[in-house]
Amino acid sequence: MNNILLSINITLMYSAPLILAALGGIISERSGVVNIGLEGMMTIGALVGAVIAYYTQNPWLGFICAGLAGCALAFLHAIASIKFKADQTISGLAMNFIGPGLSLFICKALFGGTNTSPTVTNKIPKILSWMQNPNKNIWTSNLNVDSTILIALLLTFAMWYFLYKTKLGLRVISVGENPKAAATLGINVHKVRYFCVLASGFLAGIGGASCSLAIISVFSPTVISGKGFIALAAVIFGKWTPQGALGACLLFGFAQSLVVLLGGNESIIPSQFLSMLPYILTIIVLVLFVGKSVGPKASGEPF
Amino acid sequence: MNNILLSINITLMYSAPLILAALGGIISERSGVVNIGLEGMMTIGALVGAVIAYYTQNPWLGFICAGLAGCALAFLHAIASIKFKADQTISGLAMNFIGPGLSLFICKALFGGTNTSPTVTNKIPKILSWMQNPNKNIWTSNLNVDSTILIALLLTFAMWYFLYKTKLGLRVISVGENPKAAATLGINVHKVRYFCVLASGFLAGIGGASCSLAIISVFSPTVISGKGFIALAAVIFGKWTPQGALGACLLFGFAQSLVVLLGGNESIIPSQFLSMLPYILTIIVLVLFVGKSVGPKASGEPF
Amino acid sequence: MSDIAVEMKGIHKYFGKFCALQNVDLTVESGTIHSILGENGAGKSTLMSILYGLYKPEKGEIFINGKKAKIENPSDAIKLGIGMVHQHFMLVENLTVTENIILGAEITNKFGIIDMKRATKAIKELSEKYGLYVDPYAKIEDISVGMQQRVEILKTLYRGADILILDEPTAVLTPQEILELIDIMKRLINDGKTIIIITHKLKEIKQSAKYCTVIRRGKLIDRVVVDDLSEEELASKMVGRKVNLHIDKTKADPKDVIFSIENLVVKDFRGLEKLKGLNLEIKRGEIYGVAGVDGNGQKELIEAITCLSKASKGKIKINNKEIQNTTPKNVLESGISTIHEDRHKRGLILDFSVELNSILESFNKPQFSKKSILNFEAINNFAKSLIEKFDIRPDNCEKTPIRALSGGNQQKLIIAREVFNDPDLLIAVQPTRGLDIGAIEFVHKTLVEERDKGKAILLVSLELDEIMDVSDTIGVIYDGTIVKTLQNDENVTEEKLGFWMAGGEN
Amino acid sequence: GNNSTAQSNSNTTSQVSEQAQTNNQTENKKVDFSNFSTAMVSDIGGINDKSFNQNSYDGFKRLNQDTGAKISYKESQQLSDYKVHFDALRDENVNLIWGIGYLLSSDVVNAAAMNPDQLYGIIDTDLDGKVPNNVIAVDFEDQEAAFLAGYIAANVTKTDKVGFIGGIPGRVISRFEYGYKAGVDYAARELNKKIGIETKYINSFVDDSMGKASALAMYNQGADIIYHASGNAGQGVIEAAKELNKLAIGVDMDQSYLAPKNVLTSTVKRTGDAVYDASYKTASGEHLGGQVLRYGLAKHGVSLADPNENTFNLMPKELYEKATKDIEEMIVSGKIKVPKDEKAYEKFVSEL
Ligand SMILES: Nc1ncnc2c1ncn2[C@@H]1O[C@H](COP(=O)(O)OP(=O)(O)OP(=O)(O)O)[C@@H](O)[C@H]1O
Ligand SMILES: Nc1ncnc2c1ncn2[C@@H]1O[C@H](COP(=O)(O)OP(=O)(O)OP(=O)(O)O)[C@@H](O)[C@H]1O
Ligand SMILES: [Mg+2]
Ligand SMILES: [Mg+2]
Repeated sequence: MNNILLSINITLMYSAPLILAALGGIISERSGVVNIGLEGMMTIGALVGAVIAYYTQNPWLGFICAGLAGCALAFLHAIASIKFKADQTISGLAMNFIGPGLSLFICKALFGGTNTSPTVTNKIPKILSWMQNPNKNIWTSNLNVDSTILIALLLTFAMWYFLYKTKLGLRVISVGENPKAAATLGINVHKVRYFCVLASGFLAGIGGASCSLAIISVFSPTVISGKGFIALAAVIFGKWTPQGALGACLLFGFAQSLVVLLGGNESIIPSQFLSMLPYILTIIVLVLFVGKSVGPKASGEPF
Repeated sequence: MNNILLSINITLMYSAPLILAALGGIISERSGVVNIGLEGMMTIGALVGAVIAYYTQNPWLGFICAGLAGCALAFLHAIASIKFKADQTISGLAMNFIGPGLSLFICKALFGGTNTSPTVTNKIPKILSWMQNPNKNIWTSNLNVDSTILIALLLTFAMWYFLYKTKLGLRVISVGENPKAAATLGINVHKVRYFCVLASGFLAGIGGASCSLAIISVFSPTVISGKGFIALAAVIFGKWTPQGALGACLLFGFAQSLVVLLGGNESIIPSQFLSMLPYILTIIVLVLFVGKSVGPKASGEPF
Repeated sequence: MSDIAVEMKGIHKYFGKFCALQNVDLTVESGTIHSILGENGAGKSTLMSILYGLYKPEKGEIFINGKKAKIENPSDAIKLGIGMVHQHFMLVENLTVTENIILGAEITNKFGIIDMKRATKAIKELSEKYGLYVDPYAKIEDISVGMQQRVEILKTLYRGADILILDEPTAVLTPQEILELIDIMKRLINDGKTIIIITHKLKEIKQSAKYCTVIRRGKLIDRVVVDDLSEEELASKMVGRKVNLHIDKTKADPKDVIFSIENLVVKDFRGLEKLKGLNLEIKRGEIYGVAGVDGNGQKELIEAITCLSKASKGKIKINNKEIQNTTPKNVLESGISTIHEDRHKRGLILDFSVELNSILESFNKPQFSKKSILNFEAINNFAKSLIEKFDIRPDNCEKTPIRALSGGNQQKLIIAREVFNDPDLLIAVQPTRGLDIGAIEFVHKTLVEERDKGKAILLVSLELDEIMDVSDTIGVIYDGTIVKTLQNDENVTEEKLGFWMAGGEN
Repeated sequence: GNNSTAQSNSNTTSQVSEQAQTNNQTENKKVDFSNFSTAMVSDIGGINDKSFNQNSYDGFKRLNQDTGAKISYKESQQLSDYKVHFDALRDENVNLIWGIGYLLSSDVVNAAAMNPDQLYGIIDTDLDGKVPNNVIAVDFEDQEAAFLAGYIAANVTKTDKVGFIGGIPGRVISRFEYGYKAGVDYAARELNKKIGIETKYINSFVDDSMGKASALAMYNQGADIIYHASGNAGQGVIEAAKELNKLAIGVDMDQSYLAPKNVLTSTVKRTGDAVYDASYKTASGEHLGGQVLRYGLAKHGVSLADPNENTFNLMPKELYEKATKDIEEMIVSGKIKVPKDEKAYEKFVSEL
């Protein structure tokens, strides 16, 4: 029982940043701009979040600023891929080099040459932080997840509502499916795409900050290490829908929790093997259930 | 003068694995199968190359086996994306997780749990290795590059000739551009794509081996660390042509050599900044000169 | 001349549960042109795809030149001397003409290296023999649609085809190119080839074919000798009821000028002038038809009006309001609705449901969204009303993706949507391209109805018949200007229009 | 404050550690800690990384053999695993939980704050001196071993030019850089000549091509010995030495296996000894929480690699012995104060 709770706790912990970044991936790709640069935007978000929270002692301010930092990087991507119509894959890749490079540079400039930030004392609170001592009780202690997971769940719902129930959402989808048609119908394709790419950067940024302000409480260059790519996989895996990506992220987080719970000295399965489990699981589910891809038609096409 | 030679030496050293992997990317994408999994295929190639060369003392055998190992991983990708029509991006991403995971697993299984292989004593010879002592003279010492660079250059030419002058090359291009059209002319689209993806794995595999058997002479989990992604960028940057990708790889290698030659104690430019130079240079050239992407039309579309 | 080149017997084909072909027979005598006629979605392309090995029938036999044939893939068909020119061209756009033709049957030396010289020579010989002029070195993306079609035909001849299948070859051609194509077909017949042609244009069937097989909803209706029937008789066989090939309409009652273009200049991306000071005026209650050969500025004219491209000079006015160089949205709001030429590219989002497609232009209206939240009930009701009023089939299709509708029904939805906007000016560009006769009748009828309600209508078409049938006023466009404007009455003949369209003076 | 406490303990601990190592033969296993249990959370490399984690776990195993203490470990695959492992260990009734590597420091500190009754240890950082009461911080005087490396390099160089290649610049790598430089300068003064030092940072701990390229450039510019502190990227440095038949000095562990004829020596960090020592003392009832235990040459926390069959072909035996005896003694006794950052280094040079 305790193990089940712990496993839920770990699953949620792992999924929160993935969900946030995946939502970013969804909104960008839904508008027709491939965003491979999630990883880089998450990294800069992780740095800026930690830095601001460290200086101001306000984790929420750090969280928001992380989103803005992600936006800033996304703006570069938007300029390159929307205005200059550069190849979106390569521009996204460039973000993945620039994001971590810049983060490291800023980190060193601020903290006397070290590549990790000082520890943030005021991290993002857990959901049960109003309770006296939630850690005392093994139940509450395991249910006491980061508030970022709550935010991620709320934003998933919001994104679903936005895409399928609002005017702007309809425009986003139509721009991603057939930008020419959208343009003839009076929609400003470039404006919609800029908006979506920036939103994507914001979401990836707070996804990054939820690593450096909730899961751990420092920035270090390896804090993201691949989460952006996993989020990207979740986007595709979830067929470009918020609910699908949520499922994919949770599945992935769950596989990770299995790795952690099964691993250790007495485990019969070698840990390298265990650590491949999430990916193997992912590809199996992919091949078995997902079948043909159904991405936005105009994804990747400049307009 | 000496610096120029050195810069050529470093440029070539950096580019060799990139060129090989980029050629792999080209043949796969030209046939319409996106291969983001280059990184993973390079890693398994680097491992198998080092292992076989270590046990047999024959670096060339290791080199070939590395190619075959890349093939094996590519076969998974081919099955997923051609037979099961899975999303190619996600299947490629999965390769990038499976490749390194599997490599580490094999390495640990073979070498008593360590994650680096023993040093390979017989590495791939340098081009001037027939000379008495090429290192004596600073000229010959700097011109004495790895034979892998020679192989990379030859294969670039071969790929160009293959794509543009041969029957099979014409079929590859047509399958990547318009698989339906090719099919109506009696071309077996699936067969062509299998062939190309396997060839892609082979090239990425030997690209990986050229890291672990020429640049250094051990396998370690970090030996590839991003080269596959840079090769991918070079494919796009070089507009999916062998000669273009060659240019992109050389440009990248050259930028790296600048970083080495400009850095040092007396350098005025901070080293963090210098190390971002190759990526910044690449994206600037991209935005200025390349403009709209011109990838194969059916790239990424299952058939 | 009586031996049989192709015989298909009792063909059944199912797509899932849907029966696309039911017990269809086809007999084609060698050395003849045989036409296949049928509505959109009748199963013509499917039947031909079976003959070419692209689909496998559930039941049925095929005989080629009297011998039972097993055709499992295109290679088998090619070996049996069958060649097919597909409805949507099967060309690799960034390869050259030669490369496209030899693809899959390359001329090589013994090392697999392509011998371009020999290949080019072979193609030149072929193209001279049949008068199919092409530039072997040109890239497909750089040549005209007509030339692309010749490449497609050459592709089949190069493989030694004796039986040629042409699936709607004329849908994308200009009148001139159609005449040339008919010429070429006759030359091929004289050379002993057999041709099966699918077309919706009865005139072409009358001009070229000897026999005609009529299919309706997957069933064989009749096999007739073309010369025995009139166009009207053919049409009613196909649709299953009597159709009017020529629209009944009353004389126009034009009122004040509502839309005008003054001295419009538009440049293309290279900076060349494509419109060179074009003028036109359209009145309420009139259909203004723009006649012209493709490429004389029609595309640029429409894009300039709808603000999809920039006008470098001149004015475009509706209701005395200038709209040039604003936004597509402004154009819409100023009272102009457009039925675009390529419905897949411009008008529809194929994976959206019918109901979403029906409100793409109007989801801003308070009726469909409040505080930027969409009102799905209203949207659904609206789509239902359009489906009913415009007889969009199948019924109750408002939730299905529009991709699944036939071309005719897609077009109906677009027209319904644009008409619903209640515009002052309705622009219709090639509104009947690729549609069957029943659908064409409907489109034309709707245009006239809208005119009678007092709308101005701008009709752009490459089909002279359509222009002469429907319009009240005709403007001939040539080289970027309207060179001639005239009332559409008995004095207007095809010859006269053709003369002006080709740049003749007066 | 912490510093002096750690210092005062120093003599006794080094004896314990050395004793423990020889215990196996002498069979005088008097101690019995079978009620004591300790666990470690490894860094991403895993417990067979041929480096810190493996070294630490070896220390664990020795502890188990010598005392019967219960040992266990958790391997991490990514940063976010640390926290999870600490959470899981909390429920397992372990007396002392170790985090191996400075990357785990914030997780150790957080876990310590959440569980005030649980004792933790962290390897390879002094936590900036802010050590919670239930955490033992173990830090290493890397500069001391680097000094010996510099001393040897200066004595072996034939070109009077040596090099240093660092990974990502930072406080820890600075120790290696300035310790090494000080050693070179010290020897140069002894030899009464000028020896140039080239420095390059490659901004990566993994890019072995960059390591190799930088080394090629340095060797080209006349350096004949390069010391690297650049993680896996250093494999490239050693490869360059091998190809050009020059010399390199390894770091963290004995790297001579990479190129036996070209690795002059290595500076090693004996995390296992430190883990052994601190655990042993805790089990014996000492309270080390809140302290920084500094292991330098003195407590055998860092040292030069033991000589192998090639060592004395590459340098005279006397040199190695002089470095590991005389010089080491001077450092241990405080006669030589090895600098660990730029400021201290400048002071060191000016006082030479
Ligand atoms: N691949 C397919 N899968 C499912 N249904 C199909 C497929 N191809 C065709 N159909 C169905 O078969 C029917 C016949 O299609 P076909 O393309 O043969 O029509 P057609 O007579 O060529 O029409 P058109 O004049 O529009 O070209 C259509 O109603 C369509 O719904
Ligand atoms: N692969 C397919 N899967 C499902 N339905 C298909 C497929 N291909 C064609 N169809 C259906 O077949 C029908 C006929 O399509 P087809 O493309 O032959 O001509 P069309 O849509 O009638 O229009 P047009 O004449 O303008 O090409 C349509 O209902 C279309 O949706
Ligand atoms: Mg059709
Ligand atoms: Mg058809």
